[in-house]
Amino acid sequence: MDFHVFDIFPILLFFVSIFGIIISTNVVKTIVLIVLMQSAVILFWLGVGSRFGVHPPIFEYFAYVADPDAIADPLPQALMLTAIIIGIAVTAISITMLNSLFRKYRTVQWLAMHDAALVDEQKNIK
Amino acid sequence: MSILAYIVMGIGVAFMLLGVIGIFKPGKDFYYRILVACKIDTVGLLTLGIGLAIYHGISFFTGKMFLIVIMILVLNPFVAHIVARSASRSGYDSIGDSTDVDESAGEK
Amino acid sequence: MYVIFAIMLGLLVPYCIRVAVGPSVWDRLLGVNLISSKIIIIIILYSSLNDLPFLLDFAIFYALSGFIGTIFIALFFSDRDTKKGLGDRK
Amino acid sequence: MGGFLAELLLLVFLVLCALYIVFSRKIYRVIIFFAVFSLITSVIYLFLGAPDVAMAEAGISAFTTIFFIVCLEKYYSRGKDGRNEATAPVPKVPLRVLLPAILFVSGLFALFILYAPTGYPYTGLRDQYLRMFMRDVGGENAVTAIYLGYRVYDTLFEALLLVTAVVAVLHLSWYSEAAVPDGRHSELEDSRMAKFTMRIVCPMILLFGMYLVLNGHISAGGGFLGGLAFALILICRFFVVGIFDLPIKKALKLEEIVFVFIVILPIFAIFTGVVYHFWGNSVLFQTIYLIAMNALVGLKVAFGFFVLFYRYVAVERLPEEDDTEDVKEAG
Repeated sequence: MDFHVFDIFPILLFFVSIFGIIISTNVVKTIVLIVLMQSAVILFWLGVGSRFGVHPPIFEYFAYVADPDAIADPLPQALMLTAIIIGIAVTAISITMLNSLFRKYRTVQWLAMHDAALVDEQKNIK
Repeated sequence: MSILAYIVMGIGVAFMLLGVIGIFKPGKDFYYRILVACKIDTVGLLTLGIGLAIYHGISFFTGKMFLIVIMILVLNPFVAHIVARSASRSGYDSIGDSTDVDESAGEK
Repeated sequence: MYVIFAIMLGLLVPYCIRVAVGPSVWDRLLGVNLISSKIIIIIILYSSLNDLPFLLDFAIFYALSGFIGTIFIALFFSDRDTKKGLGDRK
Repeated sequence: MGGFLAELLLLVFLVLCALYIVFSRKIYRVIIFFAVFSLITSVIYLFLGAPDVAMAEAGISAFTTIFFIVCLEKYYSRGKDGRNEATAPVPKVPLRVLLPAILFVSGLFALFILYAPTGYPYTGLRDQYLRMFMRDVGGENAVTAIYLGYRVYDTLFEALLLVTAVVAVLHLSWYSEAAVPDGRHSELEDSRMAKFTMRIVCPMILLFGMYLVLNGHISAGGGFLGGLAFALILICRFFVVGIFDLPIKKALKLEEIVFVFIVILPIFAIFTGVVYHFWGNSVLFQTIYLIAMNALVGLKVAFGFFVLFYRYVAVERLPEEDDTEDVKEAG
């Protein structure tokens, strides 16, 4: 079958997440959608040239496979393994920064935070 | 032997399909749903595991799979217990009416 | 065996509907629990079909890590009015 | 054909979950659907022949869900003037703004679809790695061979990034001294069922984590996943034991020490070539190197997630609106 779903759906997921980031009003939702974007990228890299039911790159299971296209590519897998761990580090730092913001402004809505920041600025000017 | 395995696995699948009726039966409350769904789910998984064990005979696969089945046998009722306990502690005891605790949970 | 695999994949649909429409948050958690146990069965069947027994490691890891998130959400919603934090019960 | 349908079903699930998340108005629904999203994603990774990535996603998703739900727990009722902060109203954007935005995004999407690679981009690296990794690095798992052998710089910088993240979290977050007496206990502390279950599950997780670390170079698994399993034990401990004064600073110190060892070991083993000069491609040495690196990475990830989890869930409390002054800076 020529139609390859992994060319289309991860990109669709990525743009749905971007659309969500544009219209989201809550900071937590924004962080969740950033994690979704990262998942879409990982899915894209794992899905390039791969298909359902390929053999994992472990010697015991690909040693007797004749067709080299039936073995998964190990390089994107290793890269994505590190990308996932980096992703949770980024998430943790984002949530910590959100807590600091909440402690200062007592809100997690983007617009209310913007208004509070404007009020602070005017106080400083006076 | 494999016919017997398929029969046992079919029984497990039948249990799970009955569980779907359980969680969508109208006019029932949450406690009914969690009682039916989690019991039938656990039993269905156990039966499916037995069927797969008969299918594969005594092998590495069967031993490892029984480890998983035992773990699910411990963990699945535990999660159901925690969820039901959480609902009960929050005072969610509406029977069939449309008291939406969901909406008020985040309000306070 | 393929038929059972397909049925298990199809069973994800009603459970996802239960998660989406469930009138209370605990219905949603019930749906999450059911989805995670179905996915464990899907992994077992997949490894049985393709003759890859080491994938059962993944099933074990999945079973051990999947329940923790559900329990945390349940704890967050339990006893909502009388306490302030996750563990602040007097 | 059947595999194609299964893929299609799961991917459609993913997109529907993402749409639900985008248009949902309550944050806890977003988090529950995020949990479902992670569950389905890890299965798709498995079907694509990537068991290591799938396991990492399954373990990480538990942590991410916990972080989000604890973050929600911190602010849900503490907004200014008792406002409910757990909502995310979808804004009413006027059509003259929305239409160009949608057109722009769909144009980008079309461009991506048009220029995305439609076949396998052959570089020769895959065959090279698959043919040579057992001689060059050792082990039987090509993924482990790549991230501990061919591309060990990636692992080093990723470990550095995790240390940086933990230090940043420790020094950016706050805790109030009054909130950490021994009076805080877990919700499930008086539940005998929780105690019984954890008594069965915790040794199993420990054993399984050791199995993953020691077996990581032969089968799927490795340092990251073993470390995640070790960190899951600490969460299970949180369920039943409650929280007391935990040595978070000592864990951070230990993590830094382990990180130094992670840097030193490849320098001696790979970069300088000393070992290769004396022993050649000896299988014994290669196996020792892989197991040692896996164990070190596992310990480091376990300490890192220990600090992150207890920092968020146990210690950090945002103060009430009045007692802002009581808060001490961590450090």
